[in-house]
Amino acid sequence: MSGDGELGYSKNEIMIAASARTLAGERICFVGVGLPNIVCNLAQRTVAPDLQLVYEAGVFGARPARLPLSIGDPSLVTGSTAVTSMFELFAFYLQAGLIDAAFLGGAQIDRFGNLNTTVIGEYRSPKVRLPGSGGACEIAIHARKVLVIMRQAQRSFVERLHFRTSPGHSGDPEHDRARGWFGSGPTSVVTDLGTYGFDEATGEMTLLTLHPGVTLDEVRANMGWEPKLAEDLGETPPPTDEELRLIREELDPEGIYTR
Amino acid sequence: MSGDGELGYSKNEIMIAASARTLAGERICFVGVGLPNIVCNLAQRTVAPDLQLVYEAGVFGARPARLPLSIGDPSLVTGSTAVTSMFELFAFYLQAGLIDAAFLGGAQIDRFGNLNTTVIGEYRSPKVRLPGSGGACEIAIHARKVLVIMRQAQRSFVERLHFRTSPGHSGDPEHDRARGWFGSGPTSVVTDLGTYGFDEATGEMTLLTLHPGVTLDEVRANMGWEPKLAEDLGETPPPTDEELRLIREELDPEGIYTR
Amino acid sequence: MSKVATMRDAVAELVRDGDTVAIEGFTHLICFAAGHEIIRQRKRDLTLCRLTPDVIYDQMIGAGVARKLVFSWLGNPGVGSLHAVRRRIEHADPEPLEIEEYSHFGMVCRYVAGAANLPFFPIRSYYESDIPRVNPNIKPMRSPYGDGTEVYVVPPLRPDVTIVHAQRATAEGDTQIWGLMGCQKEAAFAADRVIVVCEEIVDEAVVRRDPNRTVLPGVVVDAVVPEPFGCHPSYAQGYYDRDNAFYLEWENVSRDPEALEAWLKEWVYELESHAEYVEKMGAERWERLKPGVATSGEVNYGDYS
Amino acid sequence: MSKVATMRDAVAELVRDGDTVAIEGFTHLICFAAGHEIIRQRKRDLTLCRLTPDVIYDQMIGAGVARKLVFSWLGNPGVGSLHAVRRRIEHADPEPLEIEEYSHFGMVCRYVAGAANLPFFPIRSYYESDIPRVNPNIKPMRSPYGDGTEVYVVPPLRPDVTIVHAQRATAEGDTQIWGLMGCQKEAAFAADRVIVVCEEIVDEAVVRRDPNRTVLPGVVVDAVVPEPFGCHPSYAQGYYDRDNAFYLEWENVSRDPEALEAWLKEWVYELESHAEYVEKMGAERWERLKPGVATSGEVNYGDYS
Repeated sequence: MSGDGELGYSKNEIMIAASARTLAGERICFVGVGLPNIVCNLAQRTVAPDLQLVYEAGVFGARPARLPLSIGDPSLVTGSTAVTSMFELFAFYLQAGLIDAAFLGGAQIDRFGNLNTTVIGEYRSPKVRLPGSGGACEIAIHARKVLVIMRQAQRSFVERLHFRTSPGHSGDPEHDRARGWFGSGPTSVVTDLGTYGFDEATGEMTLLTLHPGVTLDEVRANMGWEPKLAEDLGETPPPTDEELRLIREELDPEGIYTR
Repeated sequence: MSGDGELGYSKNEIMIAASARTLAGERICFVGVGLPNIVCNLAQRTVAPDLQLVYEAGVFGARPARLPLSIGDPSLVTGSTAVTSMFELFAFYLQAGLIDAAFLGGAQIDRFGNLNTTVIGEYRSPKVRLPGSGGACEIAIHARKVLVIMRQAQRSFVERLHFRTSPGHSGDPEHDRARGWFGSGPTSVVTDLGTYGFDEATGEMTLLTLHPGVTLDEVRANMGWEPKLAEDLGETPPPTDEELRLIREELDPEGIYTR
Repeated sequence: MSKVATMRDAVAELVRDGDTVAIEGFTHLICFAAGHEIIRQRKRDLTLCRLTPDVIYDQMIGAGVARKLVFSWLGNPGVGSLHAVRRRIEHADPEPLEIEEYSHFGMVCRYVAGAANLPFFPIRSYYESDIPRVNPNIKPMRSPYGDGTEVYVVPPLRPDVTIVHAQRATAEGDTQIWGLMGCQKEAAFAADRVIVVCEEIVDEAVVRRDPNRTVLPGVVVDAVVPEPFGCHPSYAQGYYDRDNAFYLEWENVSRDPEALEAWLKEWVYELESHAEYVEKMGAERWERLKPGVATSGEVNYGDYS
Repeated sequence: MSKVATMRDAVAELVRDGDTVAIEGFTHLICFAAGHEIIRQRKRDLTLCRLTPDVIYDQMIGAGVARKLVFSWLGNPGVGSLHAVRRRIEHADPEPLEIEEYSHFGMVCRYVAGAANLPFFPIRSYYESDIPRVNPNIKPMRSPYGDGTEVYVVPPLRPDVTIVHAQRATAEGDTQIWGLMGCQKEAAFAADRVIVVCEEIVDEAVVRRDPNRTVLPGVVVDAVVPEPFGCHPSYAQGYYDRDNAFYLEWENVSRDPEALEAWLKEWVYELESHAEYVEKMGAERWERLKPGVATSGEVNYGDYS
């Protein structure tokens, strides 16, 4: 298994496990494509057995019998509680504030959790054209908690986004409260190096834990600004045997996302 | 059978038969409660076998196995082509211009086909509180042809409505064309005394035929303005034996609407 | 967590004096049983919302539970008037009734706006009608795009409580309806609290076999009340027919305040529950209203495990 | 009147150079067969609309049928990029591609506005995002009601042609879908012309047994094309699975213009029809993609004759 090393798990595996734990106690989660898909399915099998999985494709209460390889996989539909049109899902569920938590990622994030999934370079003459918003812009505004999962690097944790696809915190908490959105902005960022929260007073991303074996220097070397540190900076608990078993045997037996 | 007299049919029966014939060749008809219900079901069995019956309750392509006694009768649903939410029926079918013809009636009509189904007297201190618009206001605006069916009397065919619930012609055809509505205003009025069309140049209601045995004086005695007459004023063909058989044996065997 | 409750408990806990209440269902699935319980518990000062206030709202308004009515078509469908409502509007008898009226599509769009958390909803209606003149909540608005099309907008309607009736629901509130859908889904999503009344409580597996039939997930439902025949004299597709005779008879009851009071006494106040109403109506009536069988056929969702 | 047509005839007659074309279906029921026929007939200057331009639009845009793309998420879902599309956007290679982009909900609301004949549709999104800055069609609007809430509005989208795939349809075009509904209904009602492609043509009686499953009545449909496996490598719930291997393999095809050209030659230009594509893919593949049985169960609509 690549990236496994002496720790017994890969970088993606600790990201998945740490993210899944942030869902403890949540009820209704909007699931994204890729890693978040595995994270939510893991959480449903561990810390949040009552978690209702909602997919923007129009599925509520999915109980996929296999790892869904797309957010519209047929296994999400068979055995689910409800299938809705996308209009209803976005209007009556998301825009109406029913979604407790949602995952987002991006090519770039700034220190206030604003995300770029649109373009690297200039919009009209892009260096790299990224997928665009999808539902991210409305998820960022309406989901009560936004959980970010992405790999960390100088080019992705940036001082200035090339494009703001989805709004995070503004840096002015008073302004943020006056927005009147259901969304409170990103509450958690999990990377391959550590986990972050956001400072309540300033809305700034704050390093909470380092993954086992990761140094603060590695973190600094992989982000575009000097990170704010939690006073009680700790270590991320490694994935448990049960988490690893679920990931490897049930959720992603072919290792498509996790190796 | 009351109202039958020597003619062999009731006033409602000739209204129903004459109205049904106005649907010849129409494809998609919005059906209202009461008499229009029977009219449309008769037309489907006679002059318009391909007529799709649409009910505002959310039914498209109804094939009722009995006379539906309400516009939401369960027999409208069983065996129909499609059931939709009311939002979709009003938005995607009616407001989008898919409805060819629709029936309206009212407590008052004026010479330009404007209708009052809201109130007799002052709105805030009514003499008689009527049902209100229901879907009539949007039907009047969007259905390509509006067919009116109502009994004629001084108090119902009035010079001035107490309340305009549903717009008809304005009296200024240039204004009417500039509205940009799918609806062209009422195209036909069938009463217990005769049938009317609307003058293309002025939008004014015009008497086309008198029912057998009805005189022009009776018509004049039962409307609030001097009626405009068609140059070739004729007589309404009486209900055929087959029309009467369908009405009496299949559509309204208990005579609820037709006697 | 089961949300199953008796009608008495659901109404006692979730419907409060002064609330804005919507009992929706367009001709189909009108929950008379809930209306009767609201009367029985003598709720007061309600604002009642419904596209078509029909016999159930005549009963409720006649019984004095409401101070205001929000609606689009007021009548006993296919029969005539709601005389108790008319007495209050025409003669303030026994007291005034405030009204706020729209068209059907206007009411539907108000629920959609409420369900979708929109501050207004655009509609192509009301042109050259007197309705906006008597209801200033219906406002004209110009499209910001080139052609400057004029529409009207209506405000969101967000009931404190919406009550819907369904053929079946799970104990958790996952709700399935077939036949006419009206605007129950929109009215329920728009509400702060939702009571689902149903003909049958079914196992979760029944719902999960056909998720496309689900109109409400349990997460928006506060109470699930099993109440067979709870829509009488309205109907539940596939379960019982509309009782047209009742609608016809209502005309005479409604016309006479004393007859109305006597009806309420006999059929609501002196009964403890809808189950007693069902028993009192008699088995013969339910037999008469029972439809034949016309099944939907099955589709295959596919097993993708 | 039957509207059954071959894909060749339907596309030849109903898709015209310069048209605005939407092939909708969100991960489910994406009609690849129609896209291939549009490529095969060398249509040009299309404006292609779709929430998620995925592999089919990469194929179409790589083949040169389009001059503009209207979308909300551009990628090979779960895999990576659409390289043919990116080459045109990033390097105008071999020619520029105009783009107009929204969010998912913005695109959905554009179809709803198109279907409902509304001049604009309000949406609570785009706040503090750069998207409206690069798309002036997304405009701010203030609610006319008291609190002055700000929303954005999007304009209606009215395709010249919408193509949807369904599990089954009648020869007249009455169309039923189960599983994910996406925004096919809205996109079809919004369009001037509609092509329904289906796995099976069924008798009218099948549709009329379960009218709540109908998404489109034949009256809005111009052609009905029976085309089994017409969604491959996408899927049809209950009929065949998503072919993930194909999506993964596409990454390498799409990266290399010559490989893409070779793929189009082998799988589109040199075949006469989708039936040949199905045969060429081989029976083993279809066997592998076949799901097990998970039936919906039946409901009773009731016989009210």
